[in-house]
Amino acid sequence: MDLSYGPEYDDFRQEVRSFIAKHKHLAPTQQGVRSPRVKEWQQLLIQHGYAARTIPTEYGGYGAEPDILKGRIIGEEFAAGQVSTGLSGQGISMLVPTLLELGSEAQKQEFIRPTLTGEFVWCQGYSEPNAGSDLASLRTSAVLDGDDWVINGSKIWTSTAHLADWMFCLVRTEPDAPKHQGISFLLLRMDTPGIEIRPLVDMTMQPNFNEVFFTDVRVPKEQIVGHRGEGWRVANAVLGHERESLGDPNASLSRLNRLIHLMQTETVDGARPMDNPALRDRLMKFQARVMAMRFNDLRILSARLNGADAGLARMITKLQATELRHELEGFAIDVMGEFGLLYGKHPYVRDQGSWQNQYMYFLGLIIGGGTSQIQKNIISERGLGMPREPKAIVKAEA
Amino acid sequence: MDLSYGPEYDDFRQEVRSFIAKHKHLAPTQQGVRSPRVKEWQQLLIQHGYAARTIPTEYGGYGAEPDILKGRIIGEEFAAGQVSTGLSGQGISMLVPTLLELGSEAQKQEFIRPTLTGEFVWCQGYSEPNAGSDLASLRTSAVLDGDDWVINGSKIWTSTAHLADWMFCLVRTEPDAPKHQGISFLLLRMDTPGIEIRPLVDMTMQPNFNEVFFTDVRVPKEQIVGHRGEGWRVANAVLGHERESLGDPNASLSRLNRLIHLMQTETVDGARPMDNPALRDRLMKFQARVMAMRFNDLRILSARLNGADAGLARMITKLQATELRHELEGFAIDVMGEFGLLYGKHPYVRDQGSWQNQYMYFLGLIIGGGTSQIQKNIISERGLGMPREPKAIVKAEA
Amino acid sequence: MEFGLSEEQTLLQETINRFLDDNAKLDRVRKYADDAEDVGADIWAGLAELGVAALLVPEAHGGIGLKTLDAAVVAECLGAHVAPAPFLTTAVLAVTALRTAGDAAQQAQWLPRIADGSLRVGAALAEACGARGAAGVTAANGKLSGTALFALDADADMFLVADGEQRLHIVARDAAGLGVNPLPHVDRTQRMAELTFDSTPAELLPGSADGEACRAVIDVGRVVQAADTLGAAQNMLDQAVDYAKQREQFNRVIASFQAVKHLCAEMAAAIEPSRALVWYAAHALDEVPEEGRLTACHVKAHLAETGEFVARTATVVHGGMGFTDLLGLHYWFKRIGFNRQTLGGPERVREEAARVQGFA
Amino acid sequence: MEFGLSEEQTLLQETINRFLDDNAKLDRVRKYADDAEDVGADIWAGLAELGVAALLVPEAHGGIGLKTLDAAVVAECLGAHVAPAPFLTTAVLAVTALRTAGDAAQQAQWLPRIADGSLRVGAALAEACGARGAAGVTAANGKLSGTALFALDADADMFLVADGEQRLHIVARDAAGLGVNPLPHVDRTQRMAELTFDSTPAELLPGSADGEACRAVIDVGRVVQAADTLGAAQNMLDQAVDYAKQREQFNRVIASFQAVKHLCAEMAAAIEPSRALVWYAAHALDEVPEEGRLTACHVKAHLAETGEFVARTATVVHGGMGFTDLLGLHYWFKRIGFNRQTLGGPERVREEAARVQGFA
Repeated sequence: MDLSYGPEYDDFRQEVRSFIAKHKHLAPTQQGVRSPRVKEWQQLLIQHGYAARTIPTEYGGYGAEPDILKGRIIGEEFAAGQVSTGLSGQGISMLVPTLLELGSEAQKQEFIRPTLTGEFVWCQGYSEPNAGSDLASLRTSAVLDGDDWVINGSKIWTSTAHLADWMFCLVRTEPDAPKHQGISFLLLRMDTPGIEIRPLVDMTMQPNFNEVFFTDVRVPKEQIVGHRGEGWRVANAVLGHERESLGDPNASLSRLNRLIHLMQTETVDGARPMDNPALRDRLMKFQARVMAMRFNDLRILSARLNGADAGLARMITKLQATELRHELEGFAIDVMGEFGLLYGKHPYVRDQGSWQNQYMYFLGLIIGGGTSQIQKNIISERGLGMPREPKAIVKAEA
Repeated sequence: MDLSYGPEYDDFRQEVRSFIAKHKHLAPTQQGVRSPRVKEWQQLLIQHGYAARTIPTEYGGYGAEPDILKGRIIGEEFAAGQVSTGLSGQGISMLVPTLLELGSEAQKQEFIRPTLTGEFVWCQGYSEPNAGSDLASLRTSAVLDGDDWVINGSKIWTSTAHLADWMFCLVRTEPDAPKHQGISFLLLRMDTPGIEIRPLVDMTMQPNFNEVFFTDVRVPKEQIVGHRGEGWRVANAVLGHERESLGDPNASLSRLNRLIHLMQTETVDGARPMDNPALRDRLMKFQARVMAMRFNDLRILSARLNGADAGLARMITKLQATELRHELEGFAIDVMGEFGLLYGKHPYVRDQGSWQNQYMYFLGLIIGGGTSQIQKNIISERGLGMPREPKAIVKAEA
Repeated sequence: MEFGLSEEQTLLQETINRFLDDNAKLDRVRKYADDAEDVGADIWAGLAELGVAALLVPEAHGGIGLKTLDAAVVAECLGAHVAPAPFLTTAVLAVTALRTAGDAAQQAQWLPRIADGSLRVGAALAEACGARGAAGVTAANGKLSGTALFALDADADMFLVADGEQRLHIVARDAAGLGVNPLPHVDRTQRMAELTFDSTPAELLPGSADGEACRAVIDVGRVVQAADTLGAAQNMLDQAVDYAKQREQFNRVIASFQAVKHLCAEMAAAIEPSRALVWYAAHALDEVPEEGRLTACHVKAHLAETGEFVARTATVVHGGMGFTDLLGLHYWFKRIGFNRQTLGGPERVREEAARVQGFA
Repeated sequence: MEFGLSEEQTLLQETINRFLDDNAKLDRVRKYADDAEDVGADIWAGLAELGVAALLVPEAHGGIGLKTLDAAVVAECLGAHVAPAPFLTTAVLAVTALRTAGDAAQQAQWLPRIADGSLRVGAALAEACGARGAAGVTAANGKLSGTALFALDADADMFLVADGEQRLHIVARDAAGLGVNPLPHVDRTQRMAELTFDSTPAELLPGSADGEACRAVIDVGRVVQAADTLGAAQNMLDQAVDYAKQREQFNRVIASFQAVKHLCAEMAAAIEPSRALVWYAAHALDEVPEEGRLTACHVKAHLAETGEFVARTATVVHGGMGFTDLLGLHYWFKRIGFNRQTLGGPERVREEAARVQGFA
């Protein structure tokens, strides 16, 4: 057990800190994918290797060797300095790695650099109203007509559709193939005629997502990544990564600390919630769970450093982390009582309503990206080697 | 809402109380199916209609009209007076109702009276090592050979096998029929050659159950109840009743009250557990659950009085009541700390070790009589109308 | 012996449900939720016409003179429909306060107007259930000063207000020095406001001097609110089961997956005993007074827990659709969340239950 | 950066597990459990030969001088095998006490004998973790009087005893006025006794005067005991999964039922973060002293909860076979239950965690 990063990394950490101290004044204070300040900041980060760090220089990245610890140090220091880590989003986190792995050289040349610089903003078109947990049953079709794919259907849960220049999406191109083999991975411009975007309000009452409808949308046939029918494999090349990112234990820790602050500052009948032993007992249970997930995360990190797979420790992360966060946020509402109900703009609202917001948002995350039920299937089948459910003979009676 | 039983029943309650006051000195203080005192007490109870109340006089019962409230009053008053309600056991609770409903006249004449008087003690032979939740897959076979059934196989969970004169059991008589239709319901003497009984120790370390092995056990062919292949239906005529009886809410209440006493009398560092707000909070949660189950039981009773089915309120009883009891007993162990671990004969053992014993025993009841998993299947399918699982095409890969 | 609803109560339930099915559909609820000017007058007027406002008002004052269990029946219907209606505040809390602590003149003045649906009364009792921060109201010479946070029904014509000694007062909405500041919160089907008092004229309910009336009002409020949660939870389960029977994934309706079935079974198993507890607690308040306060505490806390479990689980069964606004499932989720925190959160109420029994 | 076991620790784990696979099979455990005269000397001697007794003893005293994490590794193996062995008491609690609070002579006298497996030390610390009833020990003039309930390892050669001021003493088993009264309890793999003292000669560990040494001993005990629970829980999950893959009902192995799979997945999801917490808490005691006590409290309470959940759930997955003695699954169930209550139950330990942080 050695929790130090070693001298080389201590030096690197110092470098990062110096950079932040020196350039902090240039950092954007608000996210906004179109703001020049954000783009300039992103450019500066790439130059110094704090963004697009391991992307080859020929595609606009910094070209460093992958180094998990350096990546982590960058994240830690930028978080500690409360400084933006530059552009994020599904283009950078999902499409770029996908193209690097499976895109054609022309696609790499065309798409990676403008994505990294923020010129191309992307959204993801995977889920459909009838293809959620069972994503492979998606029905949006693309039919080759001359030199174009002609797309019809709809997508849901498309978070940045209204801001995006481009979409990467899964469509059914081989209707007669088995369902996983009939899918292709296409890239399309969001200003193509025939695309309609409708904001999708969720229980937080914010339009965090969109629905996107396609009517005879024509896309040049070369805008396919991989071959026809290979879309499922292309998409899955980077899907696993998304699930893990939902369970950031440092975010849980910072919420827990904020909650402790609340319990020491709010009062009920003149006493602090922290003075209530029943609430304190619940707090201690949460603290232990947050700790356990933090150390579980260190274990995963450590395995990755050794090129190993953390196995079950990794597989349970999404399930445990999202449920923990949902419950922790809900506990904070209990602590605050009626103050915990307040939501919207009002001076009495604690922490900008983030407790209610996150309580609901994390319920969404329990569901999204593989529901807890799907997670348990995965854990038991892949992690514990239990058999898949036998195939059904017939559709169940309704 | 009317929780009074009405004047007729108030009178009846007085009668029962008078009887108890007058005869209490005759009541046995220990259960023991062979003790003359127990049998005499049983006889006295039948004469007065406090046992075998609704069994026709021609079969040795008291012959009263069924009256759920009177039955309940008898139970309440005997419990309040801490007086034995006479013989119990699976012969009286399960076989007698089964014979009354589906037995031949000869069988009724032969078996009911001696069962009621305690001359015949019965055990039940349903479960097998490989037929638990899936009882209908039982394999113990009976083959007709001349005028006898010849039985081979084994039974498990046979609680009073070592005390019983007779067994009523399910055996497979039609090996080629669909599994529910190949079973017959037989009665057999436990002293028949070829029967071996082995005590089955459970996690409480007591031999609460037995295994029973049959090797070429010969049973006269007329000792079948119903026709060949009808055994599943015969057994199910009274099975439902057993499940409900596991969830006696008054027992939970009396355990809760005992626990409250403990929390007010034990001390830790000089303070009572009741003075610990975290434990008190847990206690209050249990009290609410116990209350809710008691009133749920009143609702079921009320429905039965009206000849109605309480539906979901009834179906959830076994699941909820066994889990509640297990958790309540476990909480008491937490309250007592190391005292809660003590088990066996020692002056320091609280309440004869009943908390540990019941903690484990109720875990057994969560499992037995239809595990919680099976209960949830039943609730969702029969109670909520959700479809059964589709049939599997093949056995799952191992 | 009859544990359950009488024929009259079942009829009442059917009547209210039918009215709400017609007049408080989800799109009507949405309209109320989205538009601050909509006070739901049509719904309340219709309910009042059916006798809902008059339910607990004695016949002598133009009411029907029914009991807490009847009010619980109505609340269950309202919760099931997430209906915006000042039932808890006007027809339950205010009526109970006036009956318990109002003098003859006060009763004669207000009860008939409540009964006919023309007077709507809010309730500022949060401080009596645990005063947050510096909130609190003092009374002197018929005037109130201070702040009552989290008053229920921001749109009321007058307010029932508990002061720091748990005496009850009636304050008109247009009283001098009264500020009514709406507080935005998650459950848009029930409106909450901060009330500020600056030597605001108020009428004391004289029978409330020892604080017992205030506690009795809270008791009945907790029971009726628990019934509202029960209705909301049952409806969420019903929606979840219906959705699971229609939604197909992996070529099966998801209702055929054991995991989904068991989630639904667990919800049912939580709800059924909760229903019995609601019925009994309501019954006990009127008929078994020695148990009334204890069961009122327990039903409040227990339904808060049942409600939370069902709200989460039913949403999960709905998958992504449960998280969106499309089906509006979140209105039930939030109603249950609101009921959990108001009139005393679960830890608080359990501690009261312990205190009632001399355990704390 | 390396969060996890080192190669040496993995090797240690394999060595101990192999030894226990061979020498502490379930039938050997049963023999110990059933026979009060069997003190498991063979198992302890074998473990001592592998260095287990000497693990935490400094090299200067004939030991190996390893750390808490190594002890946790061993405890996990012992828990997995429900092995009867005085590891926690002798090799962890007593060694820590002597190292922390013993003087040079005491260390020289006892540590080498512990290290070579010839001295077995029990631990009477229950009163320092919450004295039940009137139990308690007072010390005066080198003599102890009173009662220590729930001493761990009834078969020890001498006992580490905490007095009412949390000073630590060493008492020989044959000391005058010492009564050792075995207490029958559920977990027959670990023996517990009441110790009675009647002016019993005892040796004070001089470094324990301010009570800090006693608390340090309890800290390490809680961590190592949590590791024992972790091992037991992991083994129960493994057994459940294996059983489910073999057991057929309804023409399928029950491991193919979603309900069974999800129970197993939930166990795994509870165990994995618990393992990381055990490792960290063990590491912190030696290397991150400012966090050591807090994580020791949390790991004790958290593993108590994880253990309880897994013990119940794994038994349920086994169905009726889990309830019988046939597979012996209950030995694990009871070991987890024992570990939950000794050295501080979960509510108690959580309150200590709050106190460590100044929250209470």
